[in-house]
Amino acid sequence: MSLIFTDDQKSLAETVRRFVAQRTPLPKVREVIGGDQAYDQEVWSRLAGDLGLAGLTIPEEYGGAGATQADLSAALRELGAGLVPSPLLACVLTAGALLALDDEEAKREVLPRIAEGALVGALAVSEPGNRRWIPAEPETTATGSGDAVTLSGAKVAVLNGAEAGVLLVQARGPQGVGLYLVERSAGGLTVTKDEVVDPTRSSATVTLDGAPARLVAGDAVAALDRVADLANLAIASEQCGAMLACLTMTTEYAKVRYAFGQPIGAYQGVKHKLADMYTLWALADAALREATRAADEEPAKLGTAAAAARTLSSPGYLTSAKETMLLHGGIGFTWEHDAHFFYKNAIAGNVLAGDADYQQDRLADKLGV
Amino acid sequence: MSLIFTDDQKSLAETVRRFVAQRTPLPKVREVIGGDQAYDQEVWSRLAGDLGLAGLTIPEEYGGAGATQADLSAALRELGAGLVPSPLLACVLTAGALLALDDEEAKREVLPRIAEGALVGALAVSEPGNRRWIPAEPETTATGSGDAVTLSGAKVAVLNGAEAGVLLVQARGPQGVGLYLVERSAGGLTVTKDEVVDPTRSSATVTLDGAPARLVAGDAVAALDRVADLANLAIASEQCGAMLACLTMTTEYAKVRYAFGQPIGAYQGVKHKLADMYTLWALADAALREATRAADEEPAKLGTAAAAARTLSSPGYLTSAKETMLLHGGIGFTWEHDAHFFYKNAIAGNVLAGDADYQQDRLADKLGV
Amino acid sequence: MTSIDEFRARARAWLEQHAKPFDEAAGYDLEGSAVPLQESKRFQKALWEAGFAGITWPKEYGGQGLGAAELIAFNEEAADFDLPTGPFTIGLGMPGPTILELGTEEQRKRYLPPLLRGDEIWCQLFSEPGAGSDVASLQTTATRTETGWLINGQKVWTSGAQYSDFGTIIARTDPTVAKHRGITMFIVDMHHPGVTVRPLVVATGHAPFNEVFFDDVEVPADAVVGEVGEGWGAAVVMLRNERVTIGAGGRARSNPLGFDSLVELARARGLEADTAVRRRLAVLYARESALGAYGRVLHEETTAGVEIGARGSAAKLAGAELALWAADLAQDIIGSDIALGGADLERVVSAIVAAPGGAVAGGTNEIQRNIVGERVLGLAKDPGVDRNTPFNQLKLSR
Amino acid sequence: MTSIDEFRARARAWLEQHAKPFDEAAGYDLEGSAVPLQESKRFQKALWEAGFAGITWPKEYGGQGLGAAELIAFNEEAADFDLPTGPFTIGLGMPGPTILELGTEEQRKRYLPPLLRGDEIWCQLFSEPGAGSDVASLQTTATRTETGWLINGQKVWTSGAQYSDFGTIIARTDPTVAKHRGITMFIVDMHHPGVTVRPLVVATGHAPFNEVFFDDVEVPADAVVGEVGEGWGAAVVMLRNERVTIGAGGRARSNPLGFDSLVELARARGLEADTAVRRRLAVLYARESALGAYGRVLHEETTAGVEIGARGSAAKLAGAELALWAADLAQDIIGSDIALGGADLERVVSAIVAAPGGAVAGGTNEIQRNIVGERVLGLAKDPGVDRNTPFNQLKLSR
Repeated sequence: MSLIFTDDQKSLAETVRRFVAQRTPLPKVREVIGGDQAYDQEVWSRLAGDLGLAGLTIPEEYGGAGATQADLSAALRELGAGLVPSPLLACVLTAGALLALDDEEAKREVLPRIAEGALVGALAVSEPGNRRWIPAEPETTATGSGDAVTLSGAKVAVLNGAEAGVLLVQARGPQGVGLYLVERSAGGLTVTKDEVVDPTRSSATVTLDGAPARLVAGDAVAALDRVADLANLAIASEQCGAMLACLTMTTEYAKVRYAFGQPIGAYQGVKHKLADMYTLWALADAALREATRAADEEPAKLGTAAAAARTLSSPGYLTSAKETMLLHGGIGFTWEHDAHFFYKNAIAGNVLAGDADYQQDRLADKLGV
Repeated sequence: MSLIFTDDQKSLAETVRRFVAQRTPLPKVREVIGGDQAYDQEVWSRLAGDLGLAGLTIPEEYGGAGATQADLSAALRELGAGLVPSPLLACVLTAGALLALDDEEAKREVLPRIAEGALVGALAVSEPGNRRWIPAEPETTATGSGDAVTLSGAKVAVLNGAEAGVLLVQARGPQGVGLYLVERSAGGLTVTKDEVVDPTRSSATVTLDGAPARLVAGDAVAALDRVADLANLAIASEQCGAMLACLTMTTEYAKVRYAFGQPIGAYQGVKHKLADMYTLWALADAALREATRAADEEPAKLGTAAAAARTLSSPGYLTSAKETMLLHGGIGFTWEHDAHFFYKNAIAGNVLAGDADYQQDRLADKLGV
Repeated sequence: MTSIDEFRARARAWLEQHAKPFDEAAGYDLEGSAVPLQESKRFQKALWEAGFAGITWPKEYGGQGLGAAELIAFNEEAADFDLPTGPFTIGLGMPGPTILELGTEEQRKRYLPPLLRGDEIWCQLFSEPGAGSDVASLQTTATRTETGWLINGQKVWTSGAQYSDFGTIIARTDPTVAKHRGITMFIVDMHHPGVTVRPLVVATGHAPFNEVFFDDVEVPADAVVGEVGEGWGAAVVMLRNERVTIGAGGRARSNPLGFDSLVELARARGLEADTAVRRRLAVLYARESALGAYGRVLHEETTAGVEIGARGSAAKLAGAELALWAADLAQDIIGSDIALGGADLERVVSAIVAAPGGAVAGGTNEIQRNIVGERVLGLAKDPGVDRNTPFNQLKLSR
Repeated sequence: MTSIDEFRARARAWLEQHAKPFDEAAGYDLEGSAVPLQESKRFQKALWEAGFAGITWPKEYGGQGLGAAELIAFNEEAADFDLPTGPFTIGLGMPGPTILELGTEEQRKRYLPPLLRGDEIWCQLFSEPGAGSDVASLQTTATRTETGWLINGQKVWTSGAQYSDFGTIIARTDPTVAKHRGITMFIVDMHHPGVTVRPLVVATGHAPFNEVFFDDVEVPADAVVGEVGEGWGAAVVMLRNERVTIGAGGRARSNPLGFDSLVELARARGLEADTAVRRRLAVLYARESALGAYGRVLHEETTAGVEIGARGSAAKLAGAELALWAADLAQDIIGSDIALGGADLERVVSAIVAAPGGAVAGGTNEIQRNIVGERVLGLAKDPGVDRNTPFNQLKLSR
């Protein structure tokens, strides 16, 4: 496999792009995020079911399509470019964690339902007052054993926590740190939707007060490390798509907006900023291609490559979205223009599943520096 | 007193500028630094004597002119703009340290000779393997007492150490950290001239092996804090002058150099970089004016204001010098062009008397952050 | 005691009695219109009655006929107070001085005293959606009628339009000449039925500005400010005032992206001892205080009779860049909670979202860099910019 | 085993026997001319005799007549060795392919075989002191004589001129037409007495380039490469090759400002546990590896038949910016010792001093940004740039 898209990947990307343009273009996204739902349920059903994105990288034996990370990345770029609200990222991380654990029963129970889009899974790891996305030593505790395990503690920034049917919760139990399945309907579980900067993503604060839970067998630390890699791949994919959308939007504007008798793109002040945006995108995009290639071909290199891609895509997108606002002038600052949605998405995306310090520290660790 | 130059300061600056243009223009500087002297002895005699710069801020009772820090700053800007090699900075710091101590005999002995340009003083504080400009706990030790004190240890990056007649050395003695006078001719003293990046400054490595010394009475810690402020003022002054020289040189070039039928300064790619250089200079310059004003009017604010000025001038100059090379294109990279001398001066100046981390930490301390 | 000192003491005493001390926490106004209008009008009237409105304006138009020294003294004292004069800022800073300089005797007599007395509020109507930085390419037209002019078009970014009584508007009166030469400035009655004001919602979700639509708005012949076809010169003077105002900025302490605010933010988040954060805060302090010092340098030079030219643009540019830089620092201090819009973070998050807008208001950074490059450094003008093409042959934005 | 695999195995075996393995520490060459010339010529001859020189060039001109796959295979194997072929890089990369494409049959027969065999060394002579980024505004002239042309002028930034036998030069043959149309390319004998080569000392104190002066240098009529007046087209092809070469960069490990080197530097200075330094090293790794991946993407697209157009300029730009960024990091790692030019720091300090020069070589960042903006993004060309003005009416640098 190579760094450039296969014909299948091109075709998948094209299908998703067409779906986004027809069913959930930005004016439609505005309506959705203006309402009280985190995402358009019908759009999600179609994405999950017809387009098969919810189970794309889930193995066939668990009801998925068994596709590659590069395939998923191709689809996520298009969703990122369209700022499409959906619980796909939350599902990818939850499924990825389960797949990295060794609990056949839990896999058979949860994965097929995620793959068909019938169940949203959410990963609950971050805790209040701890700046690390995944705490090394969570304060949330698991007590009891067997069928009588309960969790107590608090989790923050739980992506799609309010929409999830099942939560995968990191907690400290008698045998150390583990991952626990908690049903949304469990007693002692309180989920409060957060006020968020980026209206295209929904997150929640979760409190567990003796909530019944089930330990998922397997190495939780290794599974969460895998999840961090998958998060980097997925977020970098969305961000590369969104960066390209910002670049395209601003380039088009620079061709049709005139000042002093010239299209503004003729002025180096604008032209050079767009060239820098292009370069930021091109490098983040190349790093992402290398990361998905590693995921599918050289898993040992995935951690480093995915962290490197994310280390470029998040600040690169933030810069690009900011420049998109700046280069559009006053118009780019109006609510009516889409630029601010990208900017807010970039601000929130920059810290999603670990802020810049977290990512850089993790990359340095993986590099052995 | 205000932030803008008085008529006296304008006239002093004009005198120094004329002297530099006539006696030590850049082609002359090239000759000097190509030779084996750290500076042109005759130029220094004139600067120290005729122009009175060596004793400018030394009180009249010790043979100086008792002028203000703002006066000295006005003169130093011109020397910085001309990259004039001289031991003025070393003398200013040595005299400043002595003035902040309480040793009347030492002052009467050393200051008048510095003021008349007959003696170069050098401050020896930094030590090998310690990244702080002024170590909190020096490894250099002073033993004995009274007339029988000797120093042992090593000092690095001693500005004009090889040209100095007297060294003021920080060392740990029986009563704590003190400053000690060591004659250049003292036994046990070895001074080795450093190979340096910036040929306009001379520094030396100094080893002391039981070198006879004399403790200067007074609070060495307070005196060295004062010296750090004076260093920030002096270096920021030189750097603001040099930044302006870079800006002027590059602006002139952008007016006469043509590409694609236009002077290159007509292109925003060049114009906007020059505007940024202007802005960097304007802010560093304003911060410096505020710092000299504080030095002369509100000494309690000097530390913060001088550190703030230096925190802008050093990286601002480094950026300006680098842009000077870049905007001159290939020509700016030739030995024949002066740009690289400014760039090297900026590289070395950025860490002179404390690198960026040291300066920022010190500023944060003074701000109580 | 000099007369200035006396004036200052009198101002101080009056302010202490009538004005609220500056409240740092309340100082940041997300909507730009927090002060009730009637309170504002009452205060302006009281200010005028006490002799502190129009300090340097001539007495015959309601001013005090004093000098710049008195004005500076008053402003220095007033900086410690929170004056509810927001709605009058534009009228007193832009249309007022322009009418004073270019208006007819009738215009001055009619409009300046009610402005100083707090009876009438003004706005200025320059920007258009299709013009942006190239303000002179405006497309709003004023066509002659038998009794005056008929104005049609759209303006945007108009602060205070919703409560203004009058506005100064520039419109195209001759499309056959070069764009700068076919513009005329008018006084327009904002209560005319053809004027529609619509709030303009910005990225933060607030609406600090308006769009204003002109649909066959008649103005009389004597509404022209200055000469017909010479509106651009008047506009340039006004815009220069605007740039200085924006560049100068407010009190740093009321700025949620200022040094004091970010130090507090860092402390609240337990980062006061983080080496990297401390260093960046030190740099923030250095940049912020240098910007203040630069403003004082320009101020002192102006006072000393030195022409500061376009150097205010460097301050505007530096201020915009600093706000964007501080927004990055604030994000890093907040860390992952930046995604949450909780109440304790609302002010700073709003400021982060608004930072790009602030950089654009009053001229983009690119425009400021052009001004500094050309007017301060004397570099050649952008190639290909043709100032002599008749407006109706120019290429314009859609 | 395919024929490619066989070729690769044969290349590997030959290289292992004849070439030195790549030595990381010795890989950085401050002077750009460290290899003794005779050794270099001997090695090139051996390479040719073994069938590894001119792999894709036709057999009738001394090449091997093989395909791109063999060339890539050889280059991949060769990357592990330190081939002393530096003096031939330019000839094989620029003048050679151009003569192959545009030269006459006589020129190909005369010049290509000795180049491949290591008998003759070439340089290229494009840049001029007055031209810079605007290469086509060159002022070196070639005027017709009875038997050929007379060349006068000055070139600069010429690598290897001091030991070259021939050079390709572009000169102005018609100043009355637009600048791009009055240029012709010639083959010039560098041993002609009118040619003076002077080493060009750069900021680091080294002299990796030359200035070359042409004083009434006669070349015969058949020295023209391509057609008279069409030298610019030939030059553009050569410059594109140059940009790709520069953008691709050398082995990261031999770069004193590369990730591996700066990690070592940080360790040597006891900063391996410094949080800020570790984070910046992580970012350096990300940027450096992304640049490598971008090069591979472009390479794969080229192989797949996708036109990469001017995207190589983005790589050049990113590489230049990265080097400047890494130079800042290196300075901060070194701290106050950066002022000292001690032996252990010489390589890295030289690289820091040279970083701005590297950014300029092969086209400034501004030129690369223009190329990306116009040719990749399709933005309008700079206003006012007149490509049709006759050369002798153009404004030029002094």
